[in-house]
Amino acid sequence: MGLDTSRRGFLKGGSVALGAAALPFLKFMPAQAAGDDVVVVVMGQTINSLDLHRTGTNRPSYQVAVNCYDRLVSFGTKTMPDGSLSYDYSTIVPEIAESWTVSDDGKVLTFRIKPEAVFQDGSKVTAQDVKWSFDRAVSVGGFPTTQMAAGGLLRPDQFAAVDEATFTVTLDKPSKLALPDLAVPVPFILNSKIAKQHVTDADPWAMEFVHKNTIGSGAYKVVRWDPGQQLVYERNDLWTGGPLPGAKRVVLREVPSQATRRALIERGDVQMSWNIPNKDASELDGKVEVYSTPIENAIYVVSLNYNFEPFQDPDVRKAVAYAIPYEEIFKTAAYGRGVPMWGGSGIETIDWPQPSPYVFDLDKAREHLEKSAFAGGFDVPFSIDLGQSDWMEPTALLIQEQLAKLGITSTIDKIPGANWRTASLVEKRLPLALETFGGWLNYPCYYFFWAYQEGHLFNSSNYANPEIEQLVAETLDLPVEHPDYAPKVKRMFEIAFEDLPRIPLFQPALSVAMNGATGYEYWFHRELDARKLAKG
Amino acid sequence: MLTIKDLAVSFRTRRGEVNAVRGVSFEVAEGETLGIVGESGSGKSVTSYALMRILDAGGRIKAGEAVYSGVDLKRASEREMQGLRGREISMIFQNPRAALNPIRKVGHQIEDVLRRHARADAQNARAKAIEAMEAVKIRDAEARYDAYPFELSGGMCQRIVCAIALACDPKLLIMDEPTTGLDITTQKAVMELVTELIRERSMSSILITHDLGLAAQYCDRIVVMKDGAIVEAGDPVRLFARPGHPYTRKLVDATPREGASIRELLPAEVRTPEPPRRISDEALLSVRDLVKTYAGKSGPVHAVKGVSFDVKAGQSVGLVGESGCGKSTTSSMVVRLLDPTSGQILFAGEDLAKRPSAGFARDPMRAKIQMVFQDATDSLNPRHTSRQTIAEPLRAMAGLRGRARAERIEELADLVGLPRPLLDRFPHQLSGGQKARVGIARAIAVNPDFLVLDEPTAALDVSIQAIVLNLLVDLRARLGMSYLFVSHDLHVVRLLCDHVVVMKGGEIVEQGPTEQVMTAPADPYTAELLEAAPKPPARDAA
Amino acid sequence: MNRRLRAVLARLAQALPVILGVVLVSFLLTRALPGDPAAYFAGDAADAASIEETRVKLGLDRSMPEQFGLYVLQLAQGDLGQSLTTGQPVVEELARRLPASLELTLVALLVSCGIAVPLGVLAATRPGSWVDHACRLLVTAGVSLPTFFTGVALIYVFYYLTGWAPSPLGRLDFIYLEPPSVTGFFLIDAALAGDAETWFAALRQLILPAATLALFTLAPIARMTRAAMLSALSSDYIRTARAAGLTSRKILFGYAFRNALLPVVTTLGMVFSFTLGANVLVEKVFAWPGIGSYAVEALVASDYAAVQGFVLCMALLFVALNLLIDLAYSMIDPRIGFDSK
Amino acid sequence: MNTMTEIPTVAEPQAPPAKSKGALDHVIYVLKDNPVTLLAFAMFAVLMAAAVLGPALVPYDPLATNASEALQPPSAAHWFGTDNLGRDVFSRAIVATRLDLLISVAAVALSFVIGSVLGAAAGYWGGWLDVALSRVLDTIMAFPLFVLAMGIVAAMGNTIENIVYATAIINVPFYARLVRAEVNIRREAGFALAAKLAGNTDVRVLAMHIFPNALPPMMVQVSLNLGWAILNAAGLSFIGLGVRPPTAEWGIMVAEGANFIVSGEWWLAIFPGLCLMFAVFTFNLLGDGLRDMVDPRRRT
Repeated sequence: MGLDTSRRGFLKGGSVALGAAALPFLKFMPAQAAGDDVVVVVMGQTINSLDLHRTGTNRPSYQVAVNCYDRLVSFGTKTMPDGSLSYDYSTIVPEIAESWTVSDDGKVLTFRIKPEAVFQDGSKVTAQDVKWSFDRAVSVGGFPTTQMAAGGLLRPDQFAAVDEATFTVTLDKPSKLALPDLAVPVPFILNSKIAKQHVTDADPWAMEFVHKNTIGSGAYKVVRWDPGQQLVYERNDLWTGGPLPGAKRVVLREVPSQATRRALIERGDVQMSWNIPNKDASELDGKVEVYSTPIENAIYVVSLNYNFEPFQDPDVRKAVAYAIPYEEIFKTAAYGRGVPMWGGSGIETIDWPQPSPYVFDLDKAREHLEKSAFAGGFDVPFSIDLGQSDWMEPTALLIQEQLAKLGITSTIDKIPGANWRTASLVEKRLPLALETFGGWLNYPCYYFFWAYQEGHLFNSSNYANPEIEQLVAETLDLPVEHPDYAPKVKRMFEIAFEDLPRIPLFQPALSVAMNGATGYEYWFHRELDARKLAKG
Repeated sequence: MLTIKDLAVSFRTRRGEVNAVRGVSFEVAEGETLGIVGESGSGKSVTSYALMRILDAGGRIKAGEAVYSGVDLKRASEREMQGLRGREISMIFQNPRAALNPIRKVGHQIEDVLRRHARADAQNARAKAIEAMEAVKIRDAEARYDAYPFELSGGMCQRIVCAIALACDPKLLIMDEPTTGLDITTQKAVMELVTELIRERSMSSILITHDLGLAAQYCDRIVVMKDGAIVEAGDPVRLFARPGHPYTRKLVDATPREGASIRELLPAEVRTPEPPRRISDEALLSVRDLVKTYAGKSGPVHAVKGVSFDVKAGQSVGLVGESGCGKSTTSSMVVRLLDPTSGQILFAGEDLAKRPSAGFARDPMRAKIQMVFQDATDSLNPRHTSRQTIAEPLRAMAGLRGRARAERIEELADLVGLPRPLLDRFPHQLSGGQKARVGIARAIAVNPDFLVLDEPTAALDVSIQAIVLNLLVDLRARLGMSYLFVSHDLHVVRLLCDHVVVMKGGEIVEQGPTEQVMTAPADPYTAELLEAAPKPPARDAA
Repeated sequence: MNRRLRAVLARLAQALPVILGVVLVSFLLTRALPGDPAAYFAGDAADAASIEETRVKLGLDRSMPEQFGLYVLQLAQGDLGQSLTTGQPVVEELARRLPASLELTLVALLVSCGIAVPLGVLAATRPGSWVDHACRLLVTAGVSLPTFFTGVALIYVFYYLTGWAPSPLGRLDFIYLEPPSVTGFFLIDAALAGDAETWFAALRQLILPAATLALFTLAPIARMTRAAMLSALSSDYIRTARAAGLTSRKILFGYAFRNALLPVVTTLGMVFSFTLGANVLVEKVFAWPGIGSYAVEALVASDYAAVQGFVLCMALLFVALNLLIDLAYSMIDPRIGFDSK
Repeated sequence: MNTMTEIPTVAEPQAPPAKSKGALDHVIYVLKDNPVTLLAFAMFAVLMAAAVLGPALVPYDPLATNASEALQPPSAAHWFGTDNLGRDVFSRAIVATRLDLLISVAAVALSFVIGSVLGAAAGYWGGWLDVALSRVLDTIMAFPLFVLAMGIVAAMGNTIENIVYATAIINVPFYARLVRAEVNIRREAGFALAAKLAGNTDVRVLAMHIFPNALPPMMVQVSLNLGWAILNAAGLSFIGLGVRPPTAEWGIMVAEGANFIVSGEWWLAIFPGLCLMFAVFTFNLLGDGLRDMVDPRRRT
């Protein structure tokens, strides 16, 4: 491994309090020495790459891009009603860029790079680095390229390094999504000088090297990575993207067993447990710090597949919507963490998600089913993701039970991870399934773009409605302040609630438990941002 | 030297207490050899284990006394007993190969004893062990020291067992069936060696055996045991000449010996004249140049190297030899369980060697040639009752069903003298003699012309052997069968057979009429075999 | 010695078809796994085109025989491919994780033998007594519980409630540093480095998972020890030894036990390979970075290279283990010539 | 038959009436003979009762949820408490008996049959058949068995049948090897040769004479495997490849309940765990008794 994993190197970056002379004899870090500036975080998932751009990099690994790299800009921070921190979608703040301007036609964005900005090796961050990094993001294919495209960033020729400190992005058409899309983890800036040393013909973007090494200017560098076990961040004291983190080192341990994670945080042996189950969140609340933040632009839904004959009947869909015991699901699957998405009293705002008009009412459900061509009920497989069974299984069971009362017999089918995406999103062949999608960019139109447009990835119901297609196309690039925006979006909501390809259940919450550390910040990408973490 | 008084031994089993020895008393004087004779289950071995205090788990001395040179063997602590065993009293066992630790060098096993009794220390143990081996006439003891039991012959193993027993110069040697499991010539060599050593060292000894003849030959005094008690004691000549107890008499009668006819093995009360039979001049079976070669690890193994002999209709032919001589392989080929490598098996004019053994089960000739197996226990399916066992050939070859079969089974049971109620018992619920009868009934069920008897009495007590042999004689006459009698025991062969074939190393060394071979053996090997058999003293004409 | 070497080679040659079979079956099995790895690894927001791109990149667009051929070719060069879930070369990953699994399994078996063998001997010397029955009930109870359940229960009691055990965080608490890697076995490496603290720390981490596994493996070992000891103790040569006045100790351990070792060694081998495979669950509970947890993750993600690599690695271990058992056999029992099998 | 000599019968017990030696008497005898076996069979009877009558006996519908009663500790109303959906753990644990027994019995029966046929053929005829089978078995054994089972279930889908198949496949080598060895040592046994002499074909000798005698040692393996099959299914459930919810099955209940232990809801895992343990324990103890029952030599 290219990382500096030698014991001495690890220690050198470690406890400053200890004299270097003592170090070779030190076989372990005494609790006190380890205590003050080391924050230990546990999570259930695995980090499989240090490079977000790589094919196959999983979601938990995105945090490396956040913590070890900078982007041009970032979102601001706001304090939530409960006192916790959250990113602020409404403000864009500098990260590696000092300032930026948007041309009058909205097509050219010009960034000035902070003169003091340096990479972790001390070299200056230049526009060429940015250009190389952006080229990389749009060229490697897969998720990073797709995400870049969402902001209208499609080709290398759109990016230009004017001089060492000036960088421009030229859009094909103005879009409100462009600037926010530069603040997501994907367009992170690599040290192109180092990267280029590792470029080969077969590997023009130094994927192999970046996969195992962090070469950014971010708040941390990875000093140790044992895949499947742990990742150790160490503070980069040269960081210019924001105030230096309080924690000198952040140790991220992967602990697959949920019960073990809970025991660890409860006993205070770790300072943070990432993405804890709702049940633990509700029970640990009070014993340790628990932050449950409703995930923006995300809903847990029941997806009814339009390719499945009974669900082509609107009355059947409504019957299902009325047969869902929302309250119970929210209680037993979400343990009250999150925001209810049922029993809405009408579409007043353009907030998304917002409650649907449906409630649990078996009589109404029966009425609707009677009206349909499937009054006698039918059989349908009910698919859930094995990896998300903590909430999906109880939810599915509760729905199954009520559907049975209508004569709709469902069998629950747990699908393992590899197959889940294929079956639900790619092949879109699951007649009845639980689904979850959250848009990174917090606009309703963005959500509809992914989840309601024909053929799009998260439209697992094969839903197709020309009016929706039209409305999404019109609103996607429209600024929110535009007078046409609100009516069009409301109309989308109306159609969505009437057609019901996705029946909203609740808005999930991301829960994190802290015991002896501070500085948790919620991000739309739902991964750990360690840049404000401190012990205490 | 050793005094046993009213010794009683019992075993705790799941079905309650079993009294194996009930009140046995005897003495062994210094320099004396005492024989304890009895059939299986008579308690003779248990008695010796009891006085060594090495009874199996659950066994205990219930009552009585055992005193050895002033030491109360019953009350001595286990520690004291351990000091006594091997040093004062030693023991040698039957089946010498099993009696040695299979994974320890024999030299080390001797050393263990020497060092246990402080006859040697780490430095001189090897030398002393080799000395002990030399004492039991092991040649090249140096080399044998490093051998494992499986690398040695049975006789050699018994010598090692002797070396272990005698290494510490005990005063009393107990021999528990020391010759069982050995070939007849080896038996003799071992017995000679042991008696010589006993004499040299003027030890006392106890010889435990089922063979009255053997005991008579080597012992000064004999006690006869039955059902855990002594029925008679006395000096061998007297016992043979005038057995006092009916049981002793029965044993003496049943012991095959020179000059006695087969009927004379039976108690006088039940003796009947031997039925007459007719021996035809024509050969029923002609074996010609029969060869069996196996592919071994290091080259081919020649088990049978071209044997030829005839069996005439109505004749009984004995096939005699020691283990490994090829007699069993020959008989297996004759009964068509094994395909010969070459040669002919002419039966009633047809060459059966041409018909592969694999399909012979369906051959009409199958019913003509049957076999009685050596080990009655092994040859009866443990899951089948006697009735089911006898029914098998009737079902498969005679095609009998229902009533007809049931009747035939009972008829056969009567024929072999098996009480009908025993037909519904499983083999383990039958005695050895009864099992032998079931095996015979099965073999004769389909009226075969030719019966191969593969040591049918080898596992039986002598009294039972006498009965079974006589049964075979009766059946032969009654059913007009020819026998091929495979045995290692010339004396038994003599009783039953008209003609003897002696095999050694896969070849026939001698064959001819029984009387001729027995009285004037042409081959030295035959003579050696005859010589090796124990010679019991004469029985007084009753 | 030369003969022995030849025998070892012959044994290895015999194992070749097994290895080939494992390679083929594992290949077919992974391809039969549901799901489209291309879709899985193309990422969350991938569209059809990028999935296709991923597919080509992973070589999954080729025909099955072609894929198999490539796989075998790679294997021949010692390349097990790259795991997609962890993004590491499978060889490296296995090399790092195997010692963890082996260390856990070996320590567990050591503990298990330390308890089960004496129990078995004890039971065999007193068959039918209350000691015998108690042993039987105890070991049967141990094997009657699923390991993941035992594991969680042990964590709950010894870590969560009493705090006696260290946090179940893999092989070393994070405040300790891995000893310099020589064998990959922390206990050995730490000992080599003369580092007592790390050694104890590694041991402390091992106690609970090893106990969990040990509890599960007590039964077969104890059963076999008991049976083998019973049959050895009832052998003729034991009577000879007793009649020769050897001490009970010598008879029990020098004679009976050594003979009873044979079947026990066989059982141990079977238990070892079984346990190594069944580690999966324990590793998951204790966040143990072994190959078992690796395999489970890989299987769920249809990570072909990782699953195949894991299976192959286990098969090679199995072959090596059998060879080792045979060697042990021929060492214990002179009757079994090494080449006679 | 005046020449016949009576075998002395002094030392032998008189033959009891023939017809009374039925199989039932033998079973009763074996039970009486060994208290542990009696206990095991009593426990087995309890299991069977739960399997057969369970659904009729339980106080609650094992599938009915009741969110207002979720996660209740054991009480008079809910003996084993309730789970996170308010389902009665006692009812679920009892109802699960049938499925768990079904899975293990079916899997073991399947591997028993396949393993026996393969092993018996290889052991009896030997030769290339034996060599080929040995290699195939070695190949299966060379797989980490639990992972193989996982792979099979993952590949074929997690239905009860597939769990049964997977469990059966990984057990086949054990039976095949055992039967092979048992048949091999009896191939040349006297009674097998005698059966051939009695005009039985090889197949019949194998099936009717040799194989039945291999049964007693196999019974021990069967009973051990029955327990092991349940554990295996439970392990699969723990990974998430078990039976489908909401079906009640001990393994799933323990696996899911294990996550609740740390939060203090111990009853979710403990009670199904105890049921599981009870069943496996029963099967493990049953072995010796079963062996005695199929072993005629144990008949008196």
